[in-house]
Parts: sequence; structure tokens; C-alpha cells
Amino acid sequence: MSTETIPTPRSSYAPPRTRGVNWEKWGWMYMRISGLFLVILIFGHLFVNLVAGDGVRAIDFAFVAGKYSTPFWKVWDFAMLWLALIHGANGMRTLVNDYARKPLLRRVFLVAILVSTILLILLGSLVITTFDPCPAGMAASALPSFCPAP
Amino acid sequence: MADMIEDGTVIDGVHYHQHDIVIVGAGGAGMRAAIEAGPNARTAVVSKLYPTRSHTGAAQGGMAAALANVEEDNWEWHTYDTVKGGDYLVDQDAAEILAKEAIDAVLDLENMGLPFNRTADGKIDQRRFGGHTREHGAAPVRRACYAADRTGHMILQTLFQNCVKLGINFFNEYYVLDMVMAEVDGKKQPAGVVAYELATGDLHVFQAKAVIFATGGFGKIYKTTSNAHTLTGDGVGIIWRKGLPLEDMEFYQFHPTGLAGLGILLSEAARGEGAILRNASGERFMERYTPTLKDLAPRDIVARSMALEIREGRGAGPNKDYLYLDITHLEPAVIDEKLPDITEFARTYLGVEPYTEPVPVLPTAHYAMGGIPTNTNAEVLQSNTEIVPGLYAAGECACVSVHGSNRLGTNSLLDINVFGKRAGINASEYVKTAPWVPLPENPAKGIRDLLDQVRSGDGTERIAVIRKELQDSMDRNAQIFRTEESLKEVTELIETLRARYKNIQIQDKGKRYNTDLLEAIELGFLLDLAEVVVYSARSRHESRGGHMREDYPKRDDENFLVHTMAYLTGDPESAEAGEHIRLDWKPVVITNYPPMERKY
Amino acid sequence: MSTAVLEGQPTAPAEVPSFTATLIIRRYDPEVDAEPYWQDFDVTMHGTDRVLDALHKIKWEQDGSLSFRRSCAHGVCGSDAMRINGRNRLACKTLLKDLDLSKPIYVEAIKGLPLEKDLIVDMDPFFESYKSIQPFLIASSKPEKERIQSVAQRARFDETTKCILCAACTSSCPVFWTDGQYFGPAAIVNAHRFIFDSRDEGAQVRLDILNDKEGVWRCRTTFNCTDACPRGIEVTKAIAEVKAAIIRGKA
Amino acid sequence: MPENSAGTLATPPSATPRIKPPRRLAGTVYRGREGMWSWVLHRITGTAIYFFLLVHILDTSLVRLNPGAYNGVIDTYKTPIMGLGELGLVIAIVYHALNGLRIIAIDFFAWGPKRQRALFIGVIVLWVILIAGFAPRQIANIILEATGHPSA
Ligand SMILES: Cc1cc2nc3c(=O)[nH]c(=O)nc-3n(C[C@H](O)[C@H](O)[C@H](O)COP(=O)(O)OP(=O)(O)OC[C@H]3O[C@@H](n4cnc5c(N)ncnc54)[C@H](O)[C@@H]3O)c2cc1C
Ligand code: HEM
Ligand code: SF4
Ligand code: F3S
Ligand code: FES
Repeated sequence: MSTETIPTPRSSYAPPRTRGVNWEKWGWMYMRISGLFLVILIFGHLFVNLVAGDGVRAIDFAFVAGKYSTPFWKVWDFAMLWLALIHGANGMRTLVNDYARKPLLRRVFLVAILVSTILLILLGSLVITTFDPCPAGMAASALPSFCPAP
Repeated sequence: MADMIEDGTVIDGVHYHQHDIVIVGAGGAGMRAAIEAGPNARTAVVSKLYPTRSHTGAAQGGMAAALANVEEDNWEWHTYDTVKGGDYLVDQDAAEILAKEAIDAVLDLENMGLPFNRTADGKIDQRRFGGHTREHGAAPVRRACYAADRTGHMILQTLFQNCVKLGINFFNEYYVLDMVMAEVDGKKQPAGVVAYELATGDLHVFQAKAVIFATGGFGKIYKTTSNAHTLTGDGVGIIWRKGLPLEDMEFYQFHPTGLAGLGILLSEAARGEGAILRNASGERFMERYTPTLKDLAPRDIVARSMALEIREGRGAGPNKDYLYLDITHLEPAVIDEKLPDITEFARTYLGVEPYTEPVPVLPTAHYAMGGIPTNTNAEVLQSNTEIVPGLYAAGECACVSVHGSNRLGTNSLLDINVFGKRAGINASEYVKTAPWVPLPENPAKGIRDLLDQVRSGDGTERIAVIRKELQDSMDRNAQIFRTEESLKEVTELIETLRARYKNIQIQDKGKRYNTDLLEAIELGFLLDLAEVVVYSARSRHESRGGHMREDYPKRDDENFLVHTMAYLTGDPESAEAGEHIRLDWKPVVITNYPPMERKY
Repeated sequence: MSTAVLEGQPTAPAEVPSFTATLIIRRYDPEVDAEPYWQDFDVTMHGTDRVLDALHKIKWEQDGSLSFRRSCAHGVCGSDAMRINGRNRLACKTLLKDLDLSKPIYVEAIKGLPLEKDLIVDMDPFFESYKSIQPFLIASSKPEKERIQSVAQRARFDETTKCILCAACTSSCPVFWTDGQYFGPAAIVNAHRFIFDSRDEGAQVRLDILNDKEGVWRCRTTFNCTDACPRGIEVTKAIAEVKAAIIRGKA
Repeated sequence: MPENSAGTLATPPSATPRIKPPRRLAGTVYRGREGMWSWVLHRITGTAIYFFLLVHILDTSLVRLNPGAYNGVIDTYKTPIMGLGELGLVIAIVYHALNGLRIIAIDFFAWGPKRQRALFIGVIVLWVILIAGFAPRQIANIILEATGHPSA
């Protein structure tokens, strides 16, 4: 054996665990609680939209407008929008944390998820709260039956 | 003189380290010592295995201590049982210490967090074990503290946990291959050890004021053994090669209940919980041999009785060559609670369902009663009376001697804790005042030469072949029953194997994780130790404890109530054992219990 | 009959029909190989032989450079966790007769820890993770005798005391494979062992540690750990109990 | 009984293998069991649903901005291809939802982890039943739509 020794094959231990806000516990709780609600919300949604009546064939503007004429479905969709988007976004965050190894890439993805989630929640909320079932300029045939004739 | 070389220096590829105390081996004894030494002195533990891989973890049944938690008991009875169990070859002063300090040893472990099984009122539960009795042999007593059937596992884990807590400095997968000795005032003293780093193939010299050996047993001189592949007696071998004596090497314990054909141990705890040994016709044969203790007689007696049953044709199976351990009469709930692991071994390895079928068993090589002689302070002896300053040994590699010619079950886990602790305390005391022993020039040279020689060897012999021949022959000739004839046969074989060992070739010439190389070195130790075992056995013309000479079937207190001390002298390379082994005798310390006939 | 009664072995294994097993082992020696590669070996084995016996046979009779860790050979020391036919096992606890021998047996190192040579990986990250959960009894009082603990309290954490730190679980966990930062099931199992020990006072400390980003919440209940554990520990259940303890704020 | 157990020593390799050899890759694919594959599916379905949801919110928003355009987009939902896609989406959601409930059971009930395999089988059975109920209807609707039903 000479003075020359092969470099130690033992890799040093991974860098210290990153600290920061502990999203994990609340995220974890949230996934489960929202999941429970989502089962009801989504299954109800799917049932009304795809199964009851004529299924997907029945969907059009008038169908939506008809649903939104009562606050019931507005609240329903509103809750579904928030719960599902945040649930999905948090889930995607987990995925990104798992698989995006490069810190920069990870950042980019996480920001993208965050921004798109906020935008979509705002957009969706706006649509639901300000929905006008009888917008001007639509052919009467495309409007729900309760709209006053234009 | 190289004298002192600063910690962290690398000279000529050899790394130098400096610690007050270096502990060789991270089993129960080594870590128990580290827990005492670590907080008091700069301590390093050098182990060829990750600490939790040590074979202490395989111990199952329990650890003896006269806590008297479940029935009346006291340390004096425990001492008596230990002395009698060891067939009066036990040093009685040491046995007293063992039994007395047992209680604190168990409580220490409990305080460190060991999860012992509990009694209904929340105290440490105790169970029966072979040879442990009340009132000097009147009836079995519940003395073994236990954690299901993984007591050793829990001891090893608990000690490791506490080492983590104390931040003990471990060097894992470093094989210590040599001890460096130097003369101080005309006396030989340890200056450190030389270790081989498995990961890189680098050599390390650990300079130390005190060295504690805790390298465990050497069961791999036998083929059928409960011992791990790594129990090759390196520590004992190193001491031997330094010309220091080895004590009572002929006494090797065969545990009655190894899984037939495999040697995997089924703890005596099974019999402690009521399991029964049966022969082919289902007879509870131990009633014939030891009417009082029956299946719970000491191991030497049970193993011998089993061998006789087989010899007399009452063995079971197609070749009538094994016996049964029967626990079918125990409640499955009890089995699951108290013996979960060993029942699983039977299921996994033999495909036998212990709830409903008896398990095929055979005696298996288990425990070395002999080893590095120490006094009760765990200081290593260089003669019958004189110690080597700064050198300590504890655990199975040491011989205090608390086990005499036959160890009682549960006394070894006790031994490693009591004497491991003593070694740690005494070494820390010693290094407070002791000066550094200067390192000789080029301390790693001897080992480097040896390694180079093995690595570059281009002989025709394979180590696996030599090892197998050794182990087969040891099983055949130096097992429970021995005769001059059988011992002579194995002596001659060892002689040729030693010669053939010089002509080996290994295939892995690399540096990283070269286990091929280390197996070759380990085989060297095995050959050395087997030779000492057989040589000592040939010279003891009596039968006592684990050493049963058919040609000398009686115990002979007149001539052999003495410890064997074997020394390496002359030319270690000489062929015949007699040319390089010198035997001497050391008196047995007897305090309260004069030798009597041993009846159970 | 000769003096040696227990002549060699119980002959039972010798009568067992022998059979040929093909092992395909993922080899790697960083000193010479750029990349790991697969190598085939044929060995003749017997009824009760284990994968470890086959590996030994290869090492001792065919290729001495094959490197792997082992010690106890009966599943109690945790040295030889490896991936056998795609699942983490202890080589010494996997009987050949339980494998499909009409096809080759694939043997490779466990995944997620740095590969050092052949079947050997660097265990240091694994033990670092173990150490970081403070795996020792934390108790302020030192009683004169033993601490009292009822049978039921003792039973509460019995299961997780069985761990032999073999890393079969942690290296089977898909979350651990992703970046190796997750504490991993083994560390959580060992935290569980103390969190639910009635004598221990450090539960909150450990729960805080495991409440970390890389702590229990990363577990996605894939049960690979539970399936892999050679000690039969219900690892996922232990993790679930730790999660619940964190949420309730106390063990 | 004794002979029987002696025989066990001599058991030849059993005919029914427990672990079959895997495919040979750079490293083999981990042969996880129900738990792992259920998670893989859960991940895949979750991601798929997420991306669908993004699009779905966007298109539904048209309802506010431009009802005409909304009807246009929705019409594409009624084409056979989108119809089948929608079927796939429902399959994914139903699996994700059922398995999500399984995960919740594992997390919050003491019996959960022990019964996870049974729960998984339950998830699969329920999944198949629900899809078997939904798929014919959806396919019928698609066919009707494709053959030019007047309701459009
Ligand atoms: C299956 C089995 C069951 C048992 N059951 C019981 C029981 O119920 N009760 C009881 O009292 N006793 C029992 N025993 C006996 C008892 O477990 C052992 O005697 C005892 O554990 C030995 O402990 P140790 O610390 O001396 O050695 P070990 O635990 O064997 O440790 C040896 C250490 O030395 C290290 N080492 C070895 N060589 C080197 C080297 N060259 N360089 C560096 N390090 C080295 C190893 O890495 C290891 O860490 C049992 C033994 C076995 C095998
Ligand atoms: C229908 C009811 C739903 C239930 C019961 C449910 C349940 C769950 C649960 C419990 C988890 C956590 C899994 C874990 O921690 O291992 C989860 C993860 C996830 N969910 Fe849902 N979910 C539902 C709907 C949705 C929807 C609508 C989306 C899409 C927007 C979605 C996307 C995700 C994603 C991306 C993950 C992360 C997957 C992972 O980390 O592996 N889920 N879901
Ligand atoms: S929990 Fe099981 S698999 Fe994991 S390290 Fe411990 S014994 Fe091994
Ligand atoms: S494998 Fe991993 S994801 Fe959880 S259940 Fe086990 S820790
Ligand atoms: S060799 Fe000890 S667990 Fe396999």
C-alpha cells in the first residue's frame, strides 16, 4: 500500500433538513378533510351532470344557468371549487417536492402551482358569484326558460 | 521511536488516532464498557460490525439476577448455582461478584430503558432457566430477567441507544487485526491496536493508554453452531499471538437445543417455560438422567444426555439422529407472548409448526467458557498472578472465570454487563494517571506484511475448503464427547491445515469491502484457536462440565481442579502443536463451596 | 460406533434432493466498473438452504470477490437486507424453496442508499436518521429500583422494540427513494418505541422532530415497509400512531 | 407426527412460488404489493384529475364571459372522443375518491392498517361496480349524441 489511498467511498450525509413553515401537518389534515367533503360534492356533481336526466347531452348554458338560479348549486360549486383546487394543488406540491430534485426547478413548479391556483380560484369564484343566468344578446333558445323574453 | 503521532496524521497510508481508551468490539461487553468509559475519558470503540449487528443481539432467553421479584431468591444461591453449574472450576470470588452485582446490572439496564417483561404488579418479571435453583439445588427458581425471547437483542439495542445518547465515538467496520505492544520499565504494555478499514482497505493505528478487548466468542471453529459467521475469535487470537496466555480453552459449551442440521438456537427459555425434550418414542428422557431438575439441568448434562439417547438408538427421524423439543402442550397465547421468535425460527427454517408439532433439535456449539484470562477487575493476566497494565478484556472473549467448565444459561448476558462495566470503570481510572506508551517504529508493519502476503498469495488452496475441513473435523472429534483418539485425529488435521493455509489464494485483490481478504485472516485465527482448544483438551485427562473425555469419564479433582493456561512459545510456525504451545496450570479460587459430586 | 456420536450432521439435509438455482446478481466494484452490471451464477443447493447460503456458496466456490454483509445468519442482526426478486428481504431468512426456481433469482443491493460494492450500501445516512430521533430513554428521575410499568403499558410498544435496524423498510419506501431526505420508516419505528413507552418523558421532543417537513407526513401509506419488515413489525401502523399522536398533541 | 416433521426437512422446492422473478432492468422494478400499487394509481389519478380540473374551471368560466362560446366548448365535450375522455376521468375520480377514503380509514382507525389489503380489494370491487353502472350510460349517451340527437 502506498501513501496514495483511494478516496473514501462513504458519501457524506445529506445536507441538513430544510426548515420553514410546517405546511405538512395541516396539509395532511386538509387532504383528508377536504377529501371527505369532495366525495359528496364531486359525486353529486357528476351524478347531476353526467348521469341524471340525459347525462352529458343535457349540458349547455341553459343547463348551467338553470342550476345557478338557486343558491344551492352556487354554494355547492363554490365549495367544490375551493376544496378541490386547494386539495389538488397541495397534492401537486407533494409531487413536485418528491420528484423535482433541482432547487430551481422545484421553485419554478411550486410558484406555478401557487399562481395558477390563486388565479383559478379567483376566476371561478367570480364566475359563480356574479353569474347572470340571462345575459343580454343570447338567443332565447340558448337561455333557461325562466328568462324574461329579451 | 515513533513515540506519539498526532491524531489524524496519515503516514505512508496509515492513519493515526489517539484515544485514552480503545475498546475493541461493540457487542454487549464493549458497549457496556463504553458507557462507563465514554464520559470519563477520550474513548473510541472499534468494531468490525455495526454495533447492533453484534451477536449479543442473538441471545434470547434472559439475564440472571436474584431480584426475588417473583419468588424468594438471593445472590448467595445464585453464586452456588454458578459454582456447581461450572463443575467447581469456577473462581468463587468472581462468581460472588457476578451474582452480587447482577442485581445492579439488571437495574442499570432497566434504568437505561430496557423493556423487560413485567409482573402483574409492574416489576421486572423472571423465569426459570437451567441450573438455577433455590436453596442450593432444591428446586428450580425464577431468576432470569427477560424481554420475551429477545433479551440479548434488547440489551444490545439499549446499550447502543445509550452510546448514541452519550455520543460515543464508534469506528464501525474496522477490523482490529493486531495489538501494538511496547516495553515500559521492562514490562510489556499495550500501546494501541492496528485496524483495517473495510470500506477503503486502509490501515489505522489507534494509540491508546488502555485497550479493552470485547470481541466475543469463536464458535466458528465448529460447523454446527449458534454463533454468527463473524464470531471468529479475532480478539482471542490477537492476544494469543502476542504470547499472552489463554485460559480453559478446552471448555466449549454445546447448547442442547439447536435446530437440527442448522444450529440456530432455540433458547433454554423454552424449557424454562415448560418445554420438554423427547426421544423418538416420545419419552421424556431427562427424567432418567436428572430426576430433580429434569429438562432444566445445566447444559453440559442435557447435551450429554441427548448425545447418549442418540447413540443408544433412541433418536428420531429416518436416521435416528435428532431429538424433539416439545412445546405443543403450552398455550399458543403463552408461546406467542414469551417465545415468539424461536417458534418463528422453527417455522421459517424447518417448516415445523411448534404449536402442534415437536421441533427437531440437536446440541449445537454455543459458548466459549475459556478465553483471555482476567482478574475480577477485568485486567488481563500475563501469568497466573501478574497483570498486563492497561490491558482489559470482558465478555465472551474473556475468562474471569465465572463459568468454570460449564456456563449456566443467562449468566453470560450477566457476565458482559458486570465485567463490561468493571472494565470500563477500571480503564477510565487507569488512564487518569497512566502515561502514554510510546508507539514502536512503524507499528502497522506486521499487519501490512500479513495483508500483503495474503493478498498477493498465489497458492492453490481455497480458504473455504480449509475452513470447512476444520469445522467438520472439530464437529466430529472435539464436540461433546472426546477421546485421545478423536483429539489426535483433529490435531493432525489442524497441523496439515496450518501448512495448507500458507498456500492459499484469494480472488478479491481490491481494496474496497474486501471481505474475501478478511475471511482469510479470520481463518488464520480460527486455526490458531482450534489448535489451542484441542491441545488443551488433550491434556486434560478428566471429564468436567463441558469437557467430556470418554477415556477419562470421571472428574479428577486431585489432578485437574485447576485452570489450564496455554501459552504460545518458541516458533509459532512450527508444525506440531507441542512445539509452540506450552501449558501451565492455575489454581481455582475456592471460598465457600468445596467441590462435591454434582447431582441434579 | 466411533466416539463421536453426533457424527457430523443430522443427515437429514444430506438426503434432501438437491437442485440447481440460478442467481443473477447485480455486481458493482467502483474500483473497476463504471456501471453496475448483472452476472449469472449457477449453484447446487438443498431443501432448507437460504439465499444467504447460495451467496456464500458462490463466494466460497466460484467468485471470492462477491461482497455482501452478513453475520448471524438467522434474521436477528439485520446485516443482510437486499433486494431479492424485486422485494426487500433478509438473505438469511429467504428460503430458496419459497422462490420460483424455474426462473433465475435476481439479487441486488437495497435502493436509496449509496451503493458501495456489489450488495453493500453505505448505511451511515440510515443510522444518522435513526440517531436524529433521539433513540434513548429520556427520563429525569432515577429510581432506586426498577421503574414500575404495567404489563399493558409494556405491551403498548412491544412491537416496535423488535426492530433490528436492517433498513429493509426504509429502502423499500418510494418516498425515501425520491431524495433520501425523508426520515424513513425505521427511524419512525424507533421513535414510536420510545414515544409509547410509559417510562419516557421525551415524547414531545420526538413528536416535534417527526412533525418536520421530512417527518411522518411524507409517508404516503404505501405499506412497502410493512411488507418488507423481516421482524413482522406493522410499520405503517406504527407511523399512523405517531401521526395521530402529533395531531392529538400527545402520545 | 414425528415422521411428518422429519419430512419437512426434506421438502423439495415448493411448486407454488411466492415471489416471482422480476423483469431485468438496470435495477429491477420494486415489486411492491397492493399498498404500493394503490398509491401509484392514486398519484396518477390525482395528477390527471388536477390537470382536468384546471381546464374545466377555465372552460366553465366561459359561462360568465361568453355563453355562446361556452356552448361551443361544451359541444366538444359531447363528441365521442371527449365522451370517452370523460369516461376516463370518471374512472380516475372514482378510484381516487374510493382509495382516498381507504387512506383516511388507514390513517384514522386503529383497524385500518391491518385491513388495508381488504380495503383495497373493497376499493377495486366498488370501483368496478360504479364504473359498470356508469359506463353503459355514458357510452349510450355518446352514441346518441353522435347519431345526432335533437337535444343539442
Ligand atoms: C444464539 C445465542 C443465544 C444466547 N442466549 C443467551 C442467553 O439467553 N443468556 C445469556 O446469558 N447468554 C446467552 N448467549 C451468550 C451471550 O449472548 C454471548 O456470550 C454474549 O452476548 C457475548 O457478548 P460479547 O459482548 O462478549 O460479544 P459479541 O456480542 O459477540 O460482540 C463481539 C464484538 O466484537 C467485535 N469484533 C470481533 N472481532 C473484531 C475485530 N477483529 N475487530 C473489531 N471488532 C471485532 C464485533 O464486531 C462485535 O461487536 C447466547 C448466545 C448465542 C449465540
Ligand atoms: C373525490 C374525492 C377525493 C378524495 C376522497 C381524495 C382524497 C385524497 C387523499 C386522502 C389524498 C392524500 C393521499 C396521501 O396523503 O397519501 C389525496 C391526494 C391527492 N389528491 Fe385527492 N381526493 C379527492 C379528490 C381529488 C381531486 C378532485 C383532485 C384533483 C384536483 C385530487 C388530487 C389529488 C392529488 C394530486 C393528490 C396527491 C397525490 C399524492 O401525493 O400521491 N384529489 N387525495
Ligand atoms: S422496522 Fe423492520 S424493516 Fe425496518 S429496520 Fe426495523 S426490522 Fe428492519
Ligand atoms: S413504505 Fe414509505 S410511504 Fe409510508 S407506509 Fe412505509 S413509510
Ligand atoms: S445475517 Fe443477520 S439478519 Fe441476516
